[in-house]
Amino acid sequence: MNLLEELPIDTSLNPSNHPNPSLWQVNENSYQVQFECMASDCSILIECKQIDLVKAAANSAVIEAWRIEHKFSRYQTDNTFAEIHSKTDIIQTLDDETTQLMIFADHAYHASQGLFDITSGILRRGWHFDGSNNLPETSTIKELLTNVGWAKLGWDPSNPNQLTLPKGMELDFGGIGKEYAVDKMLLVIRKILSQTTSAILVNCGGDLACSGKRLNGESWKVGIEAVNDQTKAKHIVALSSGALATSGDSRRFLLKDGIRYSHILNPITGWAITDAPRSVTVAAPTCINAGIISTLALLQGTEAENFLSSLNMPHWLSR
Amino acid sequence: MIKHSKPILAAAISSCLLISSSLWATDITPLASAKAAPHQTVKLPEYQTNQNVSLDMEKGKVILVDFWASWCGPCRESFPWMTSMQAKYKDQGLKVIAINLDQEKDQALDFLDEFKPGFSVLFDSQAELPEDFGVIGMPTSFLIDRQGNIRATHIGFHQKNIDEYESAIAKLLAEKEE
Amino acid sequence: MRRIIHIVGLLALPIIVSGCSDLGVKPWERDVLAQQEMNLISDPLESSLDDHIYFSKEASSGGKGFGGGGCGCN
Amino acid sequence: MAGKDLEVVAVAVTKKTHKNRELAQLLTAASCALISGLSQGVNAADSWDVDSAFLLYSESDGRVSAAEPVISATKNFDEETKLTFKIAADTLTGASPNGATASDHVQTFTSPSGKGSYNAAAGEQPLDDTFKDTRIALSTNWAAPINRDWAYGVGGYLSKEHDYQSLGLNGSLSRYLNQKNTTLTLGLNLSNDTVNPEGGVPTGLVQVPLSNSDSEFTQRSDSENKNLVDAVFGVTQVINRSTIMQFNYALSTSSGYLTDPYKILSVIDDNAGANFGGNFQSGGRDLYLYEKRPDSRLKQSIYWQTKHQFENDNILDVSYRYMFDDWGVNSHTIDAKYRFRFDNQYLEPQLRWYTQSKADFYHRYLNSSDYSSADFASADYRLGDLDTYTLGLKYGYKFADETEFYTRLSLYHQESSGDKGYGKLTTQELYPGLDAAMLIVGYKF
Repeated sequence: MNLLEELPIDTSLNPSNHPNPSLWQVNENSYQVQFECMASDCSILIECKQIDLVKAAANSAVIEAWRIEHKFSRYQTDNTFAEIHSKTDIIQTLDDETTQLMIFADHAYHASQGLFDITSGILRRGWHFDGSNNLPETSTIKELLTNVGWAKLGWDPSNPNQLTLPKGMELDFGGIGKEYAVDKMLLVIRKILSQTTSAILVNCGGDLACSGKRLNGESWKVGIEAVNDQTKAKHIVALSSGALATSGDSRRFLLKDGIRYSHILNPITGWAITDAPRSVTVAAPTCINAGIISTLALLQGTEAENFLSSLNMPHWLSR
Repeated sequence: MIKHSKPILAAAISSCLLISSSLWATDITPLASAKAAPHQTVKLPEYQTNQNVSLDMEKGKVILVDFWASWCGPCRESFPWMTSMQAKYKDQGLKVIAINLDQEKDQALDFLDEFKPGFSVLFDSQAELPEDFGVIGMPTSFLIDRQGNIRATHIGFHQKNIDEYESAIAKLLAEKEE
Repeated sequence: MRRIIHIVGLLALPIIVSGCSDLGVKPWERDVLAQQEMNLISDPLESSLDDHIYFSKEASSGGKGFGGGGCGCN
Repeated sequence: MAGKDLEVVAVAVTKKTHKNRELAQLLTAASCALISGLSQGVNAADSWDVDSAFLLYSESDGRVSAAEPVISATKNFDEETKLTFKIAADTLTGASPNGATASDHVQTFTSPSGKGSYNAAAGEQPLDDTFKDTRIALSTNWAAPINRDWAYGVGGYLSKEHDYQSLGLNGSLSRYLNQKNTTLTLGLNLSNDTVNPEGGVPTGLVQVPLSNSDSEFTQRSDSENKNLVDAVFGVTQVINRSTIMQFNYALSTSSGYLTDPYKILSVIDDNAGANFGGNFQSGGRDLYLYEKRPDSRLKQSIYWQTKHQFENDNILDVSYRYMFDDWGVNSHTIDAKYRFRFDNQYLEPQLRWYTQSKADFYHRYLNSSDYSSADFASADYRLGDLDTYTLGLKYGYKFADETEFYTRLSLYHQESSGDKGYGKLTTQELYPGLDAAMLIVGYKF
C-alpha cells in the first residue's frame, strides 16, 4: 500500500482538529482513505477507476463524519448537543436531523420495551469500568435513575421536532452515532460515485457498511476482533451487501465475586448487565440497524444467543 | 427542492407513527386481499445468462418486478437505485427482476451496456406480461412477497419517494416465512 | 360562409374528443412518441423565433399549440 | 403432564420468537427510514438543459434587418418538473413602409418624433427609415405534475424596448385521460402592454403636422396601454404508435390602444380634374392622416397539428390554423415540414403558406371626399389582403453527447393585393411585394 497524499480539509470543516485524512493506493483502481473519528481509526475502501472522484467522495465523507461527531459530541460547548442541553424545561425546536434521530430512538425504545434508552447515559456517572471490583452504591443508582427514562421527556411522536428536556436529564446519541456516521458516509460516497462503477466499504472501528460486492465479484472479507487476543482476527465474515456492527465489553468491565459486570447498563434497573456475551456482531441492511440489534443482544445477558437466533439475522457471538 | 422534501419526509414518517403496529406509510396490500402475480411460469430470456427464466423460479424470495424500456427517462433514473437495493438486501432475500419491454432489442442492449445493471433483466419483447400485471405507466414496479402475491405497486420512479419504496421492500423482507 | 366555418370547427371539437377513447397506445408502446423529435413543438426556440417574425409581418398570431407527446411515462 | 408443559414452553418460545421478529422488522424499517430519509439532501441529481439560437433576418432592398440571439435554460427536477428561464434580445434596423402611397412627386414626411423629416422619391414606396429598436425579453416558466392525472404550468414574461413594454402572466392546466393518450389543456395568458411612442401618442385620423411645435404634438399624452387576454383550450391525442395530433381552440381579446402610432394614410384627391388620383392638398401640402384602429379586438382560432413518423423514421409535421376576428380579418395558415433522418443528421424541408383577408377598416388610401367621415382607418399592409410563402431547409447534427447543432435558411415572400386606385394613382405600385431571408443557427446542450 502506497501513501499517495494527504487530503487537506479546510479547518472550518474540522471542528475537532483531527489530522488530515491520508489517501493510500492499495492496487490499481483500489484506494484506501484513513482518518480518525469518534475515537476510532476509520477507513474507507473504494474501488473505482476515477481517482478524482475517489478523492471528492472521500473528502465529502470525512467532512460528513466529522460533522456528525462534532454535532452530537458531549464534550463540546458550541454544538447542537450543548445547545439542546442548555435549554431545559422549555419547548425547543429540533433540527431535521436531530428530529429523525429522536424518531429512531423512540422506535428503538418501544421495540426494546425500554431496554434501549438514549436518556440512560448519565448512569455512567455511577459506574467506573476499570476492571476493579468497585460496584456503585444502590442509593447512587437510585438517585441517577430519577433522571433516566425516555417517557419522562417532553416529546411526542406526532410533533417530533418539539422537545421539552426536563432539567437534569441528558440525551446521549453516542450509542448510535458511530453507526449513523458510517451509514451517512456510505450514502455520501455512493451519491458522488453514482455515475461510475465502484465498490465501497466504510469501516469505523469495526462498524462497517459496504455498497455491494467488490468489483471482481467477490465479497469483502472482514475480520471480527477476538476477545482475548486483539491482534488476531477470530471470525472472517464474507460481506457482500449491507453492514456489520459489533458491540462488546472486551476492554471495559467490572469483576466482583466472579461475576463479570459489562459496561452495558440496563436503563430500567440502572444496573450493569451480567453474563453478557463479550462481543456480538450482527449483519443488517444498515449499520445503525446492525448496531442497535447487537446492543439489544448484549442487553439480553444470558439470553443473547436465543434472542439473536430468533431474529433470523446473521450474527457472530463470543463469550 | 431540498427544503421542500424534508417536511414531506417528516410528515410521511410521523404519519406512520399513528399506525401503532406498523411503521410504514407505504400502501402495502394486506396478505388477505393480495392477488397472486400473473404469468409466474412464463419463461423469458435473461440478459445476463441467456437462459429462459420465470418468476416462479425465485419463489420464496421477495421479488421486485420492474417493467421498463430504454426510451423512458424515469427508468434510467431507477437503474442505479435498483442496483443498490439488490446489493443491500440480497442477503435478506430480495430479487430484483427488471422486465424490458423494448420492441427493438438493440436499443435495450445499448442501454444495458451503458447502465450495467446489478440485477436480473428479462426481455419481454412480445409484451406478454405487462397487460395482465396492469402496467399503466413506465416504469411500473410490483413488489411480490415470498408467497408470490403482489403486495405493492409503484408507478413511475420519483427520487422523492425512494425511502418509501425502500421501506416497502424492508417490510416485505421482514415478513415471516411460512 | 365564415359562420359556417366557425360552426363546423366548433362541432369538430367534441367529435374529436369523444372519438379519442378508442385511439391510443399502451404505455409500453410509446417508444416512437417518446423521441424528442415527436414532441409537437420539438424546437421551442426555433418556433418562438418564427412566431416573432410572423407576428410582426402578419395580422394573425398565436392560437398554436403547446408541447405535447413525449413518453407519457408514469 | 410433562408433554403439556413442553407444549406451553413451545408456545411461549414461538410467541417470543414472533415478537422478536416484529422487533427486528420495526428496527430495520426505522433504520432505513432514518438513513434513506435523510439522504434527500444529497440526492438531487438535477440537470440543466440549455437551448440557444441566433436569428438573422434581412429584407430585400435594404429594408428591415434584424438580429436576435436567444438562450433558454431549463432545470429538470425530474422527468416532468421543470423550471425554464429564457432571455432574448433583438435589434432591428432599416426602413419600413409608413402606409402612404407612392406618388408622382417627391413626398416629404414628418418623422415620428416631429424633430425632422424624410423624403420618398417620385414613384417610390414611402419608407420610414428612422426605424431602429432594441428589445430585451425575459421569461420564465414552471411546469410540474399535480398527480398522475393532472399537471400545471405557470409563467411570466417581461419585454422592453424603448417605446414598448409588455408584462405578462400565464398558466395552464392539463388533464390526462385514457392512459395519457388524451390530454386536455386549458391555457390562459394575461398581458399588459404600454406604448410610449417616439414623439408621444398621435391623435388618430388627424393630419400629420409639420413639426413637433404643432399643437397636435404638444397636446399628446406620453403613453397608452393595452390589455390582452388569451385562452386556449386544446386536446392532444395519441392516434397510434407513430402519430400524435393536437386540436386547439383559442380566444384572444385585446383592448386599449391597438393603433400603430407610426403608421399614416395618404388622402387621395377624388375631385375630377388635373389632380384626380393625386395626393390631396391641405394647408398647402400633401395630406397624411395618422391611422386609427378600434380599441378592441376579438380573435378566435382553430388549430390542428399532426406529427407522424414513417416506417423509415422520417417525420411529417403538418399544421393548419384558421383564424378570424371582429376586425374582419380571416386567415388560413398551412405549415408542413418533412424531416429526413439519417443516423445522427437530419435534413428538413419546410413549406408554409399563409393567406389573410383585409380588415374592415383597411384602406390603401382615403378619398378626399369622405376621409373626414371615417371612424377607423389603417393603410398598414399587414391588415390588407395578403399572401405569404415561406420555403425553408433545415439541417441538424446530433453529437454523441446528445448535444445538437442545427441551421436553417428560409426565404419569405409576401404579396399584397387590393384596390388599384384611380386616375394618377393607377400608375403607382400600391402593393409592392416583400422578400426576406431568415437564417437560424442553434445549439442545444
